[in-house]
Amino acid sequence: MQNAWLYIGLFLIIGIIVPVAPLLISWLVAPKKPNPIKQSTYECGIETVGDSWVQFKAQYYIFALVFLVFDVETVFLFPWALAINKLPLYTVLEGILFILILVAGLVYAWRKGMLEWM
Amino acid sequence: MSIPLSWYLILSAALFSIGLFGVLARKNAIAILLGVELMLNAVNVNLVAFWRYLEPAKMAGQVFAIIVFAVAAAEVAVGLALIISVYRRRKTVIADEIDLMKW
Amino acid sequence: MTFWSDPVNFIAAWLRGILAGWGMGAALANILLALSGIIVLVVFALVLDIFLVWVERKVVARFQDRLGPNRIGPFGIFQPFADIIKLIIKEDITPEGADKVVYNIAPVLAATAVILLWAILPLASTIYGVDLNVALLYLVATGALGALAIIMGGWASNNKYALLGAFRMVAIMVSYEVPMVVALLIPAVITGTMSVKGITEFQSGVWIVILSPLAAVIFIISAIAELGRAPFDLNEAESEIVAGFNIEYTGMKFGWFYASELLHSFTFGGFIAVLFFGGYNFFGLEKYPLLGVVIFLAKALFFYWVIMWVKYSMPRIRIDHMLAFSWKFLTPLSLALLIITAVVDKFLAPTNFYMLGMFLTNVVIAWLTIEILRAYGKRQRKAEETPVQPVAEAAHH
Amino acid sequence: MTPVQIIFLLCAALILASALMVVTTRNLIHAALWLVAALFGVAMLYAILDAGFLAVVQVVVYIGAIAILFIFAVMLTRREMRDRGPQLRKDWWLAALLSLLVFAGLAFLLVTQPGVNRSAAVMPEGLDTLGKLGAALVSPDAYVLPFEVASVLLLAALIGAVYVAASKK
Repeated sequence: MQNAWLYIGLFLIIGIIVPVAPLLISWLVAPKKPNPIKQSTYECGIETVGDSWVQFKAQYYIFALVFLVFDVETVFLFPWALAINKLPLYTVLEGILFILILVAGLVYAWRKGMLEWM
Repeated sequence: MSIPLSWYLILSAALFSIGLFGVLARKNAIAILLGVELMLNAVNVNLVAFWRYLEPAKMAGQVFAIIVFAVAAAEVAVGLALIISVYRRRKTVIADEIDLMKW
Repeated sequence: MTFWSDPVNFIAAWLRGILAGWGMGAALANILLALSGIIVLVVFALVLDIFLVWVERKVVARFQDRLGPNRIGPFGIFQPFADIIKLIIKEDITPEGADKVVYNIAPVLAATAVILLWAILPLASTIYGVDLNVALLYLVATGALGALAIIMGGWASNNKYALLGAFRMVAIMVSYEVPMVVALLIPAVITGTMSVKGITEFQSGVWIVILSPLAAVIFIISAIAELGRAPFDLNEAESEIVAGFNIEYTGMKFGWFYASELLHSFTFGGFIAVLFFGGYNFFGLEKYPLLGVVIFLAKALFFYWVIMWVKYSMPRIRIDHMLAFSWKFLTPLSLALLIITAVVDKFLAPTNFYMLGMFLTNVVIAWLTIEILRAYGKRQRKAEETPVQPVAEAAHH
Repeated sequence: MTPVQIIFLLCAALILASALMVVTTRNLIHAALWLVAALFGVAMLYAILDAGFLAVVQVVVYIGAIAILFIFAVMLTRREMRDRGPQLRKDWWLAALLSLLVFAGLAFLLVTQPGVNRSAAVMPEGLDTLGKLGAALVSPDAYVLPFEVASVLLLAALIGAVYVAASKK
C-alpha cells in the first residue's frame, strides 16, 4: 500500500519536473524584449475596455453547489459498490435508499427551477 | 512506520490553532469559512492517525473521517450560500457589518 | 520469468543485479529502478503526445477535405518537432496585471494532472505503473487538479474572456463529473474492485461494454465533456470568448495547455478502452505483454479517433443545453442505471444468465429512456404548434 | 531520521506554511489556493498513514469541489471587496494570543498523556481496508445509521443552500 503511494509520489515529482524543463529551456533561449504595448492584455486584439472583473452569473455557483453534494455522495458509494457483492441483499437496498434520498435533492433543485440557465 | 503518534497529534493541534486564528481574526466571512475548513482537517488528521495507530482492523476512524467530509461539504454549501445571499442584499461580506440580527 | 512473458521485471531484475554488483542497498536500488521506470513511462507518453499533434492535424485535415501538414518529413510527420522548436524559442509574454506566480504554475499543473494519469494505466498484463486499489477515484482526483489548473490560468491572466472561459470550463467539468463518476461506479459494482488492473483482468472473459453498454456510452459522453472538446468546447468558443482560458498564454506555456489537452484526450481514450473494452485483452493475444501494449495502444487510438470524429462533426452546443443535458438527462439516467445494475448484479451474479440479464437490462433501460424522450418531444412539439389553445382544451389531451 | 520521518516533516512544513498563508494573505483567491496546498499536504499525510482511499477522497472533495466553490464565491462577492484595507480585524493580536494558548494547552495535554509516543499498530497481513470500509458502512451492527444520516444531511444542505441561494430580494 505504502509502496504504491511512494510510486505515485515519485511520479508526481517527475510529472512536475518534465513540464518545467521545457519552460526553463525556453526561458534561457527565448528573446526577452518587453515593452508596454507587448505586455498589455491581449484580450481580443483591440484595446481592452473596462475592468477585467466582470460580474458573474450566480448560476455557476448553484451548479457548483449541487455538484459538491453529489461529489460527496459518490465518495460514500464507492466503498458500497465494492462491498455489495460480498454482503446480503439488504445492503444493496441501503445504498439505493442513500441514492434516492439524494435524488430527492436533485428533484427539489429541478422543481425550484435552479437547474435552468437564466 | 517510524513516526511516533505524537507528531501527528502536535501537527493537528497546530493546524487547529491556525484555523482558529483565521476564524477569530479574519474580517471576511469567506475567509472565516476557510479557517473552519482548516480546523475540520485538523480533526480528520487526528481521526485517521488514531485509526492507524490504535486499531487498523476496525474502520471507525476512517468512517468518521468520511462523515467529517460530508459535514464539511454541507457546511461549505450552506455557509457560502448564506454569504452570497447576504452579499446580494447588503453588498458586504465583512462579518462585523452583518449585524442585523445582533439584538 | 523470461523477457517475453514479463519484460519489465526481467529488465528490472537484470539492472538490480548490476546495481547490487556496485554495492548499492536494496531499498535505494528499488527507488532508482522505479524512478527510471517512471521516466521511461513519462517520456513514452510525451513522445506519443508529439505524435498525437501530427495525428490530430492530419485527421482534422481529412475531415475538412484538406491535406494537413505535408512539408517536413514523410507525410509531414516531423511537423510537431518544428512546432515545438518554434514554441520554445518564442518570446514568453506575461501580460500586465497578471498574477505572475499563479499564471506560471497553471500550465505546469495542467500538464502534471494529465501525466499523473499514466501512473495507473495498465499497458499490458505485466507492464503498468502501479496497481492502485483506488484507481477509479484517482482518475477523478486528477480531473480535479486539471479543473484547478484551468481556473488558475483563467483567473491569473487578468482578462475577462480568459476568466469567462475558465468559468465555463469549470461549469462543464462540474456538471459532467457526476454522470462520469456514476458510470465509473458501474464497473466497480460489476467487478467488485476499484483497481483498473483488476477491472482489466476481469474483462479477459467478457468486456464490460457487453454487460453495461449504457454505462460505456455515458462514460464516453461525459469524458468528452470533461476534456472540453467539441461539442462541449464552450471553454474556447472562438466566436464568443476569443480562445478561452489560455488567451494570454504564449510560447511553451500555451504549448503545455495544448499538449495536455491532446494527451488528456488520448489517455481518456485509453481509459475507455481499459474500463469498458477489455484494455489489453484481445482473444488471448495478451499473453505476450509487448503485443498487449500494441493492442492497448490501438484501442486507445481508436477511441481517441472517436473523440476527434465527434469533435469535427458536431456543432458547439449552447451552455443551457449543455447543463440541462447533464443535470436533467445524464445524471438521472446514470443514477437509475446504477440502482438497477446493483440489484440485477446482486440477483444474477451466481447464475448463468448474468451476461444476458445485464445486457437485456441495459437494452430495456435504453428503450424506456428513448420512449420517455419521444413522449416528451411530442408534448413539446404540440405545445409549440398550438400556442394559443385555451387551457380547458389542453387539459383534455 | 528515517526517510519516512523526513517525508512527514516536509508534509508538515507544507501544511503549516500553507495554513498560515491561508489565514494571513490579503488576496482571498490566494488564500483559497493556499488552502488547496494545505489540503494537498493533508492528503499526502493520509497516504503515509496507509489511508489511500481518504487521500484521493481528500483531493476529489476538497480540491475538486470545495476549493472550486470557494473560488466561485470569492469571485461572486468580489466587486466591493477589492482588497481595501487590512483583512484582519483590529484586535487580531488577541486572536493570535488565544490560538497560541489553545495550541500550548493541547500540546501540554498531549505530552503529558501516557502512550502518546507509541508507534503504529501492525497492519494485519492482507487487510482489505476498502472492502472493510464498505462493509462497515452498510452493516447494521456498524455504521449504517451514520451512512444514511449523512445522506439526509447532504439532502438538507442541498435544499437549504438552494433555497437560500434562490431567494430573491
